[in-house]
Amino acid sequence: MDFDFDPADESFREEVRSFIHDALPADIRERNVRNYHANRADTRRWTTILHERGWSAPSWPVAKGGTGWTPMQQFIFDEENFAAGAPLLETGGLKMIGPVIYTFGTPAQHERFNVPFLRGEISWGQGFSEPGAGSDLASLTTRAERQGDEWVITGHKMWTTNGHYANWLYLLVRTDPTQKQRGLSLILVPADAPGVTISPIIDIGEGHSLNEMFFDEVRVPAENLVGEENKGWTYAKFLLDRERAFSAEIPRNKRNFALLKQIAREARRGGRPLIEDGAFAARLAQLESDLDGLTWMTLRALARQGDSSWDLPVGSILKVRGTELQQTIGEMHVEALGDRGAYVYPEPDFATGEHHWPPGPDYAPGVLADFLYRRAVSIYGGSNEIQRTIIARQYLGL
Amino acid sequence: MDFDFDPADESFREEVRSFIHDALPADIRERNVRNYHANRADTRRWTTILHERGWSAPSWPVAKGGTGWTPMQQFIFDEENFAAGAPLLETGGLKMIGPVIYTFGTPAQHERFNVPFLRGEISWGQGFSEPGAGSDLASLTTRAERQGDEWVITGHKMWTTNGHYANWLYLLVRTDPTQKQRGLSLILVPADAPGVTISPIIDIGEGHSLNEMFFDEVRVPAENLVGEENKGWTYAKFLLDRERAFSAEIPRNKRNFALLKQIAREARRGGRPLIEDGAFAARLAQLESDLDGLTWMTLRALARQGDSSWDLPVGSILKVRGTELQQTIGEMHVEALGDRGAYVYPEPDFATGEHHWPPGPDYAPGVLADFLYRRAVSIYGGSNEIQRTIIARQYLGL
Amino acid sequence: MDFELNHEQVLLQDSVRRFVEKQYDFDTRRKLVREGGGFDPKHWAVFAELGWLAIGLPEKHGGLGGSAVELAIILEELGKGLVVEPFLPVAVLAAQALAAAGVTGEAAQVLADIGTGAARPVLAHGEIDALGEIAFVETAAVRGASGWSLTGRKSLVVGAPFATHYLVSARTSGAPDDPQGISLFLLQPGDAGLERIDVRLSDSSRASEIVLSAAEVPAARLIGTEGNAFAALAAAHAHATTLICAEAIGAMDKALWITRDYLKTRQQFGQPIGNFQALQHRMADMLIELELSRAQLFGALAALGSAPAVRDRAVSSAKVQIGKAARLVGGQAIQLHGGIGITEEYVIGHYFKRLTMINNAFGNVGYHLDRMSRLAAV
Amino acid sequence: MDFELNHEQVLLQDSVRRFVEKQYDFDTRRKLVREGGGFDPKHWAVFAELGWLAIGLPEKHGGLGGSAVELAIILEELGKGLVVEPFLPVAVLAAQALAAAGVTGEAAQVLADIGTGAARPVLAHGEIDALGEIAFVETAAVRGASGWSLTGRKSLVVGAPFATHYLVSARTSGAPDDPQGISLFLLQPGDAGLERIDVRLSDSSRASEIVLSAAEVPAARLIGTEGNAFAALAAAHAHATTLICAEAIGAMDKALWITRDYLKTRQQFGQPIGNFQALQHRMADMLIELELSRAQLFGALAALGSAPAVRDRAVSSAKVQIGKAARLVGGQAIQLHGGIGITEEYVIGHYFKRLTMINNAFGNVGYHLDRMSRLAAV
Repeated sequence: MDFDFDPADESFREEVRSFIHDALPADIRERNVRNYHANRADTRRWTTILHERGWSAPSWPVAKGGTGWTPMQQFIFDEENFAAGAPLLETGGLKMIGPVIYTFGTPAQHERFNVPFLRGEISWGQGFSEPGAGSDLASLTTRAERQGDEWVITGHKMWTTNGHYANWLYLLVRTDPTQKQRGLSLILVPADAPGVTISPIIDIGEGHSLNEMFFDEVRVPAENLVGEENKGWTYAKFLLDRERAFSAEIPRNKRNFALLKQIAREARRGGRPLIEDGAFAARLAQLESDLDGLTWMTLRALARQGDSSWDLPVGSILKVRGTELQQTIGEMHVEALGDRGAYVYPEPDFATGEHHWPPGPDYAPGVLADFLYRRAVSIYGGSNEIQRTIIARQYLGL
Repeated sequence: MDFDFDPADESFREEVRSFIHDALPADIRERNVRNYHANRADTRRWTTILHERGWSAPSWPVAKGGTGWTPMQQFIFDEENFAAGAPLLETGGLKMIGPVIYTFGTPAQHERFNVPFLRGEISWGQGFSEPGAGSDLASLTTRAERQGDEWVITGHKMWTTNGHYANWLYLLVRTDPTQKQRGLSLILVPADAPGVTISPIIDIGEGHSLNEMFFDEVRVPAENLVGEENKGWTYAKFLLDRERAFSAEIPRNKRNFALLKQIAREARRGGRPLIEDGAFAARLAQLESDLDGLTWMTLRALARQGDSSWDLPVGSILKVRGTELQQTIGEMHVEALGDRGAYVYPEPDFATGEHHWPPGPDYAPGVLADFLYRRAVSIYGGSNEIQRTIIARQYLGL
Repeated sequence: MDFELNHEQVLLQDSVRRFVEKQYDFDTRRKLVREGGGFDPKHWAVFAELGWLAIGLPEKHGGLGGSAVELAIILEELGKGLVVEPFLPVAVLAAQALAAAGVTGEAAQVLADIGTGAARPVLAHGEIDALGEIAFVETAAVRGASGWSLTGRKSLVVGAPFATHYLVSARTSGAPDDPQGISLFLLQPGDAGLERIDVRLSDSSRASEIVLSAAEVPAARLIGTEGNAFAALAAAHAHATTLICAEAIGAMDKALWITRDYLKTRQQFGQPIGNFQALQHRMADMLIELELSRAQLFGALAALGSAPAVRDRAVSSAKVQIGKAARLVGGQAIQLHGGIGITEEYVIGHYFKRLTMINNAFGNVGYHLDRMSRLAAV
Repeated sequence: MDFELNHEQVLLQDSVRRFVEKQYDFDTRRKLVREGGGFDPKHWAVFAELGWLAIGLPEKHGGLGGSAVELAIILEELGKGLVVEPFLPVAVLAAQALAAAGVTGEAAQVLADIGTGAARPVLAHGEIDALGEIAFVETAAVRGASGWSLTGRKSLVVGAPFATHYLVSARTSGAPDDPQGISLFLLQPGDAGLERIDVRLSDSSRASEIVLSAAEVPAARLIGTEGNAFAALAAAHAHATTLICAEAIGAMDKALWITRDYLKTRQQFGQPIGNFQALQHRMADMLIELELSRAQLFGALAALGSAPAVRDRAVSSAKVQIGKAARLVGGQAIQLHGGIGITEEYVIGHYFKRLTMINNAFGNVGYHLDRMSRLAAV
């Protein structure tokens, strides 16, 4: 056992921090640090900037155009990127369909999709969930039927993050109706294909990141199948396992906790700093402890990334507690903002930068919208109830 | 709606308080205020004293030798009795089998058992649970077979509170093996009958209140059956419903909360009074709020006692939260006692009054033992898990 | 002690319930908050017509002299419907402040006019650095030749965009957190030196920040006596805090049963998800919190007429419970719904938003725990 | 960064595990605490023989110079077995206090003798009114002709009934909570003016209160330099607090799996109760708390060599987590067992008792949250 940070990692952190500090456009930072939903133009610009530095795919191997970084380096990059207020890189392409393509797809698919993606040119939308299949993906009903050298797709997908920005979609569709999980395949669909309709889902934070997608006999060429037919479930699961160390969203929790401390230092109750209230300070300290635990568990998971002999359900643990922590911090943001915690600060017009905000401290806009939207984090990606069942059944053998 | 306390109730409270103040022997008080397990001699003496005042059965009608008090008066009596450090009256005879006998039994049974009970002469032991049937009473296996004009009983009962003091036992036994709940009957058994063995169960607080009982072909006369054969379950349930308003144990929670505040005022952390610590004070205030909620819900339930049209699962709610509160207060007792919270203060010898206690403040002895024993309260009488299921299924219709 | 509604109270409950069910369905409300600015004069007219606005007013001021129990009945039903019009700010908070301040003249007329709907005063008292502390007032009133000059800022004045009058608290003496030295003034929209910045709130209701820049107030518009407004403010807050608890109970009750119904119909893994024991127990916990909240509401209602220390302890205790419950019931109502729960289109998220706002209104859980400690230490 | 045990560490773990499994089953332990007074010299001889007592001592004092990681491995396994002999008080707390104080002469010999088992010193530092605050010392040492005179009372000196020496902290200057002015003295059983009142603890281990009534201590028995013991005490407490976390992890781990096995066998309502989803989710929460505790242990171990403020923040953070986890895992282990769980005969309640004691040892959750706040404010 050895708990010292590698000095090389520390200098890597300095390098990343310094690059982001210099390279991140101020207007992008200003928008993203507020936790409003990411905007495609910002993500694209930032991806392009990172691509010039060779950093647009931190989790990919060098041979595939990535950085070849260790899991720890990826984590450090994520922390620094988020802390600086840079947009998150696109999860769908970077961590989901991109690696599936270079691992299980054809070289031609990699050239066609991944290489432009690295330059920021492709935005992916994920089509997994359906109205009748939230946590229960095995019961997906969106069908893809093979007709000649085409797939014909009909169905209804839900909760597609940034679907309205997507130019390509990757869908988990049923290709064998006689099977459950083993009847699903991954198919790529152009967002502008005839028969595709993408409609916004506005969340309770009044933001638009989610979408639903309707497929009405949408036709795509046979070569848009990724990997083998009926193996879509296997690919999806393979990727989720790879990402388990990142499930607690430490970068987000850290930045939000820092914001909470800032608010608590500036907020007053009866004229006295809120942070000097013993009970409030104890709640802050409790969150700090929670964050420490999740951080060290994340570090441990990073050190064992790729070790399939390690059966601890670390992804489920980090997901459950990481999302709970996000929600608690958000609640306390709103609480500590006091009267201003009730005000709606609408998302600015990203094109013009204009906004119409009620009075309040500089850090207020974005807090409420984020707090409300983040009720979703304990639901999506396998609800926390599903995660607890996984822990109990698969690990504890109950 | 009218939330004023009835002035008559207030003067009743004064009358009770003053009587107990004058009548309660100091040595009984000293032992009982510490929350060690009750002692038969104390309970008997106190019952006799109350009997002389006509108060030994606060929940019984006058015609049966009780006080005829309203539910509110019964509650007030319980509060004052507990607050003063008087022993609890025997639940088994007072609230369980006694009322079953006078409601469903024969007048002869009432004369034989209840009348001496009112004078403190009978101590009852309950035989419901079994090793294989804790929460699942429908699966009881202790058998009573009719042979001529006798019942022959064989089986194993668990968790009999004060069974070691009992001179009579009331058992829920299987008289019809082809039925579940509807095959159970209530039968009375002398504790000294041949074939009865009563063994102590020592709890983790090192106290002895619980017992297990073995029945090896124990023979009792047929007339020891209470009410009708195979209706035992109905009688047991009937009584539990009657007692629902008392499920939060408000008198105990109030006295224990008062003790917690006393400890917190006297305890020091780094030389400063613990109660001045903001976070600790907030936890105390939270308990006070919890206690208020349970108290007002109890008052509401008292006002509607006997109203079977009221389907709110108030007994389950009070049981779940009342027991959780007991456990939290106990935890904080031990925590606030600090170093002395770890010391074992053994139960005194009740016969001689002798004890061998390590150093500590006057209020320390009894705290740890009670804290440990009270892990049981969320388990017995239908575990809190069972109560939640009852709420969800029976009231919420899930 | 009697926990049941009497005949008149049942009739009142029925009338509010009917209004909510017939005239305030979710689509109507959505339209109102999107296009109607969050206030429908027709609704207010109904409130007046059915006597709800007058019910809490003293008889000598033209009211019906009802108790807080009647107001609680109304608020619980309004809570079920997520009614956004400022009933509580006007008919409870401002009305109680006026009644407790012992008004005469113009202010007395305003009080009386609440009942008919002709006046809609709101209390402009809270300030950003108060965070629930009623005695904290930094807005200053300086005596001038013919009256007072007020300077300061009031935040989260709910209902102010629709108000006819503002009851503004300002300090005429003392330190910022001194209960002594607070006075109350009657102002109106359009008064010189008064700026109103309207804001939309997360529950879709409307409020304003009110900025006073040497606003001139004639001497006659001092309400009650100089420097002695704290008692009236505290009484008004005790009422409003209690009654927002009643509203929360209505909202929680509705959210709970909507969720129950959803659990019985939503299918996953081949069965209604309400079959899953972990969800059943969650629902049981929600019911427990709701019913304990109701119990605490009774406690607070019982204490409203008591001495301030007794009253405030009971009110804080109730608000603590309601805050805890609101968090659990609101949060879990969304969680148990899954994805649909976080959409603006669907009703359940709006209960969550209203419950979150109630939790932070009139002092959050932390404030009230602290106040309970302080009252216990006395 | 490497979270895996190396070869030597695996061997060490195996040896402690074997001892616990073969020589410390529950019946043996029960006999030991009932009839053996809670200390078996044969066990201590095993600890010495296998090098566990020497592992944490500096090499210059005859130790093996192992790190806290090795001690954590030992403590976790001892925690699984609920070992009651005072390994932690002697081989960690007292040993680290001596090592950090920079001992010479007699005290150095005591330190060296820990490793062989010849000496069993315990630290007599805590006082009733400290409740975790390390700097709080009211016991006074007054300088006399040939040395010092100590008066005061030390509480919960775990292992003192079996100790060969007492390292007594006393104030030679300063206010009761001043980190400056605390000195450390070496005393022994039988010293004049020293009274030991032995007590049995709820986890069946033994401790004493030590009452000092003008106890005369020769000048040579001052350990380190006058008034400067705080740093050593703080370092020793950081180690002991971290390592009691390791012990708690062992105890929680064992309690969790015992409960898991019980759930798979105990039948109610016609099936193993482990089938019930609400219980499954409870078990999942227990595992989550356990694994977060383990993660925090790593954090505390990593920080033991850092500057005091960094070290203490990490240690407090770990102790907060372990306290929260101990409460949940210990309490639910009993709850999920049902009635059997509260019997003295059965093992699970003893895990609960030990975990409760650990939660309150070296500062409870409230103390450590407060310390985190203070350290964050610096």
